[in-house]
Amino acid sequence: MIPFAVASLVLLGSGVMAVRTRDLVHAVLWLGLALVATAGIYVTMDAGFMAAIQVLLYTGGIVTLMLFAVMLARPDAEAAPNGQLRAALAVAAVFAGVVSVVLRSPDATTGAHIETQVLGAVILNQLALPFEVLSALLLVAMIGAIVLARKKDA
Amino acid sequence: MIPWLSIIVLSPLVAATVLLFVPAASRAVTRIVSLAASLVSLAGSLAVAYAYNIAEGGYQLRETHVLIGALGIRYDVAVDGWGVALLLLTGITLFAGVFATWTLEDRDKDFYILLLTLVAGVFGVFVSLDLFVLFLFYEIAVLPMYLLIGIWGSTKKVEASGPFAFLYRKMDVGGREYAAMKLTLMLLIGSAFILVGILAMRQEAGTFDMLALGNAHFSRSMQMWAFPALWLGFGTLAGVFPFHTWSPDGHAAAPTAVSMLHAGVLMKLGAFGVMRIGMVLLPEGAQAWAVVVGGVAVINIVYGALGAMSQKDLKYVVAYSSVSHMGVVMLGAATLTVNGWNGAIFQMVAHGLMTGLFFALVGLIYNRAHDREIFRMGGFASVMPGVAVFFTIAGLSSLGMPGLAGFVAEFLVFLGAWEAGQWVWALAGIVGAWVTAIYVLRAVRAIFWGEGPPERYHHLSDAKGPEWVALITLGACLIAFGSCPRLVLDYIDVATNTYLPMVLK
Amino acid sequence: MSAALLLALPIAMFALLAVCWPLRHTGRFAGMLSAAVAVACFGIAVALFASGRSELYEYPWLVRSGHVIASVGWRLDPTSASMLIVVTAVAACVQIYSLGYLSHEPPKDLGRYFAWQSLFIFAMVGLVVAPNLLQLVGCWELVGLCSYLLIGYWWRKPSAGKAAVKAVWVTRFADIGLMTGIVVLYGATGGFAWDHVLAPQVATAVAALLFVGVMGKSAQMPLHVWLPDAMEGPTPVSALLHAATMVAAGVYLVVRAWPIFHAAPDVLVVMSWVGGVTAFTAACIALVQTDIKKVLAYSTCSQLGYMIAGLGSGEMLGGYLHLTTHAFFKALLFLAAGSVIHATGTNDIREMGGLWRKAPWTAGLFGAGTLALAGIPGFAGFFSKDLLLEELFEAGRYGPLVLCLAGAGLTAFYMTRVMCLVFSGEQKERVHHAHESPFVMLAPMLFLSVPAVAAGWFAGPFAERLGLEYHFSVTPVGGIATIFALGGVGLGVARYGIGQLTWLAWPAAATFLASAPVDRLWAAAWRQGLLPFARAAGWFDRYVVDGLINLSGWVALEGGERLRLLQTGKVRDYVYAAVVGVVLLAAWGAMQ
Amino acid sequence: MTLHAVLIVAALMFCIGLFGVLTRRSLVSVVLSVELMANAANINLVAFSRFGNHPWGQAMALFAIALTVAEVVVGLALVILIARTHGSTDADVPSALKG
Repeated sequence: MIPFAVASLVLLGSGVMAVRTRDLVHAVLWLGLALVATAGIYVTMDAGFMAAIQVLLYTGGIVTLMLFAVMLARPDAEAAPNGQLRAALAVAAVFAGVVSVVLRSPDATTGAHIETQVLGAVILNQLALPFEVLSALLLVAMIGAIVLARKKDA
Repeated sequence: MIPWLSIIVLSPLVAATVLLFVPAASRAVTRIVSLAASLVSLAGSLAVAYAYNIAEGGYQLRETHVLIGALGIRYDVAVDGWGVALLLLTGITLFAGVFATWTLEDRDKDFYILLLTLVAGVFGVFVSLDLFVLFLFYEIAVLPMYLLIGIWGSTKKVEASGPFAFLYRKMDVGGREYAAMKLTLMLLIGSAFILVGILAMRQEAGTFDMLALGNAHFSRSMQMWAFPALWLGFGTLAGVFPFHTWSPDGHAAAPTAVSMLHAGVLMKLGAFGVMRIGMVLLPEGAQAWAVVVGGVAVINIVYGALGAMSQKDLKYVVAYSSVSHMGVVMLGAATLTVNGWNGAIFQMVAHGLMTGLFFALVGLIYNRAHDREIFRMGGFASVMPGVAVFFTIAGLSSLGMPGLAGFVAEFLVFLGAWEAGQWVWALAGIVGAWVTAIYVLRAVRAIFWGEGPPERYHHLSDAKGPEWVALITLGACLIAFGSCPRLVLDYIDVATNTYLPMVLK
Repeated sequence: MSAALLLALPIAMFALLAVCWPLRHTGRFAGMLSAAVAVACFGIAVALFASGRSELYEYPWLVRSGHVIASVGWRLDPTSASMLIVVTAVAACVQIYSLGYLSHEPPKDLGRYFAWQSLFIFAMVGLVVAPNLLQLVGCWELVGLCSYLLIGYWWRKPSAGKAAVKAVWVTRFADIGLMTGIVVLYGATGGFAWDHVLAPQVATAVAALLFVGVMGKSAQMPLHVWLPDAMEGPTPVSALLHAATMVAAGVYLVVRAWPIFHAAPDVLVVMSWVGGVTAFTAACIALVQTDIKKVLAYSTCSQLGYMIAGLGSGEMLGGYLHLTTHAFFKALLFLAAGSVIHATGTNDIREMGGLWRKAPWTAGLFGAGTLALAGIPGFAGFFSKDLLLEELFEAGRYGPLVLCLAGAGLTAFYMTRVMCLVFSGEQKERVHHAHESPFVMLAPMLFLSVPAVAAGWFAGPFAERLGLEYHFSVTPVGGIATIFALGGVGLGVARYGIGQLTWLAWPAAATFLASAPVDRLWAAAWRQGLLPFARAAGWFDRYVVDGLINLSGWVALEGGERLRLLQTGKVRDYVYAAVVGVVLLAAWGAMQ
Repeated sequence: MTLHAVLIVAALMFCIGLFGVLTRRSLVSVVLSVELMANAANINLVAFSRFGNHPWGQAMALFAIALTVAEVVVGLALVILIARTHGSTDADVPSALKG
């Protein structure tokens, strides 16, 4: 219970910081922290493999990508956020809606450990087709990103 | 056993695919491929007519392949007596159409690709037993029209007038893009209605199979709204008043072969759909709405004929006459009698050949004279006697001259109308034939008769080489079917005798 | 030998000429071939009549549920056999005559002419031997087509085009009745036979509707307007189609469908009145015509009126007999008139005169025809007209009878007028260069003059063949008719031959009649009725029906113009839209 | 620790990310905020997997990670392209989609 609470607090706190920090590089670093905290939550939920993936691939990959983007795009100093009140109201409405749905659904307290072998078997048997499609998607995304980002005269 | 039906349906598609790989510059190859496809289709149609056993009746030459098992959608083709007649019509018209546009020069490869695709759709509709696939073919047949008219069409300015004059100033009424868009939009709105009707039937019967749907019992309330949906949906393509206005603009703007196929064959898809799907599958709805269908058909006949009389543009005259003659088809359908139905299907064939011939000739005249205003012509018979002869044959068929196909069809419909107890229908049809005589002969006289043509027309030539093939094919069929109607009537009759009891049970 | 040959030979000839254009373009040779076929047909017809055999062949032409609803074929019986002789005889004469009359035509046109002539023989024979009303009506339309094509033979002439089209318009208008009639007949009997016993109302309806068609084809008032215009065609065509055979098709229809008409006495009364009025008024109009062919055309109208009136008496023989005799003498008259035109180069009788010296044969033949038409005792027209008037008298149709009697006098008068103006008196400019026609034209006329003079003598055997009785007897009505005829001839000679009695003229009436009042009525109905109505329909379609369609299109376009403003292009706005969607979904979930 | 607790934490995370999308001006920040939202969704997937005792949840989470990476790659490439063509990464500047 306590590890979960700690991880949640870190997650939410770093999330708020990531959203609020004006300096983009700092914001990306806060995002990295949030992603690591998510991995912590995975650990508390007995999903060690997911946590490992989260830290190794996701956090590393995303943060690196974002930092590259920040440097390549060289954005100007970001303008002050606008419409904060309106956004806050909308977000509150969404939260209320989601929570109301959550609370009306049945709760669960006990969980089971998912073996990594089982996960692997599922992915490579039942979900083999989506898996392959996904690989194609990644390839397409890569080519697309190269095409989009490369300089026209290059 | 040779799968003739698949050959008929697929040969235009195969040819269209082959054409994709033919260089645009090799015009001869383009024509040979298109001609080969049309020949294969025509030969297939003749083979089907030969293979079809009239004594046995029903659906024959069936081929079935599952397409989407989960939804029960199958490629399921077979042919009945009506189908034989209409396949023949389509095969003949396509054959003539390829010849009639032999001299086309502008982007001819693209033109033939679209034309062949369209024809594949038409063939598909006539032989499909699966409503979903039928609808698919229907759309394949309708959609290429947009490009065919939009790219190769011709334009005619329409003056602004009437209560909506401001619209006519804003819109490019009569322009080919306008005509293409109007035709496509109206027909697609119609197909939305068709889709609703088809889905309603599937909802109640749980199948797309027309044979199974024929035995299904649909609730009366559903039939009462689904039939008019199908009637208006298919009827839009058949030119049912007041949704006929795409026809004059569309046919006037379309290039020759497209007008031939569209007025000659595609409009029949609409009438065929109303009868085979609307009436046969929804008998209670058909009986309840028959009076309305017939009444509107009467309006079509008389109003279309009057409209044709008022036109000065040759293509508009022919287009309005199509509206009038398709009224005869719908009138025959509405009678719900054997004679009326036989006449309706026969009229589809007769009108298809006749209007195909008309549009081929109009295109030929327009190609040479670059003018379509009837009353600016005159004396053309001295420079193009062959065209004059065939124009007269087409005109005589349209005014119901015995010995030509139009007479048999119209006469059967009149008999059916009388048997249905609707003497007004019969009389209106007969009066319509008289009005047709007025405008057709007036046009013949204005165009071909009279002292030699104006100076600027002296160089005009008669039909040439391939164009003769188109004219002779269509003209000979008009005479053959008119003097020996049983060449096709026997096929039609056997199907009518299957379907009519289903409606009247 | 069978009646099938009579159908097969001409249609084969037509097909040959239509398809084989090198043959057609020979012109004269094609004509000789066609004429040979026509002569052969005449021979066959005579042989068939002489053999007295009956034939019936029916091919199931239209089916319904596997049952025959209409057949085509031929029925050879005394009625059709006798009519066949008339048709083929006149046709053969006309074709031979045409070889001479049209010898100066371009070969291509001549070939076309003979192709249509062959088609006409086929259609007319098909009409005569029709085993049922459907084939009769079908061939009826085909002869109408031939009429259209042959009137328009000189299609470069605008007036010929107009006349051809007008003929079809008017006869097709009448055919509305005819078609409706056979549709009603089918509705009542399930077939097209004319010998079914019909309920009185049905018979009346069918007969009345058929009679409307007859009025058009046989040029009865007020649907006669096309016939005078049809004279635009070559004169042999007028002789064959518009005098002897095609226009008589209407009368023949009544004769064939006699059981139906006989069962409809009300229609018969109307028929006799229509016929009587036509007989009289057309004769009046003929009085003032100056075109020799127009005189004969109105005379044809008038004589057709006699036939219709005669049939209206309820007896068939008089009308039918007059049909046959009229066919011969009117064909003769037309051919002779053609010979006159050929000789003088004009149609106008005021430019002629004294022609008998230049063309004695023509004058004699025309005279024979005139005497037959006028009903001078001994000539063919006398017997048939006499019988017909007698029948009217017996049936108590006194009104039509009086009209017909008066018409008989007028007929004699106007024919004498033509005779005198053309052949007697001093020679005018045009006549100086006139010449007698060649033998190829005279021979057919000589041949026709035989029945024109003598056909009446064989009325007895003719009636016997039809199963009817005929005995010539001198009666008061016949006497009056003869006096009228002789009086007409006498007055005509006095007025136009000798130049006396100049007061005998009707200036006001003539002006009125010459202006063709019925024509003008129809023209007004067309110009001020149908055409503006059609234009209104066209306008309505273009600007109201289509306007509404365009309006819906415009509404969609304008709506799109407004709705597209919703697209701001800002990512944030789209996210807000998604937020709204999420909240709505949650609310919907909460309500479940 | 219950399912509801995890779901609510994830919902909060999602809302934080949403707030960022709605308020941040820089496109990079918007992409960053979207990441937070996707992450919240992943937490849910893993939670369902655990409490529902089914391996598909985790498998879906793995797929979602891969998808998110693809999305970020393309998204950032677009950001760079926009920065190059418009000279700005401000989310309010591009207006090519305006009706």
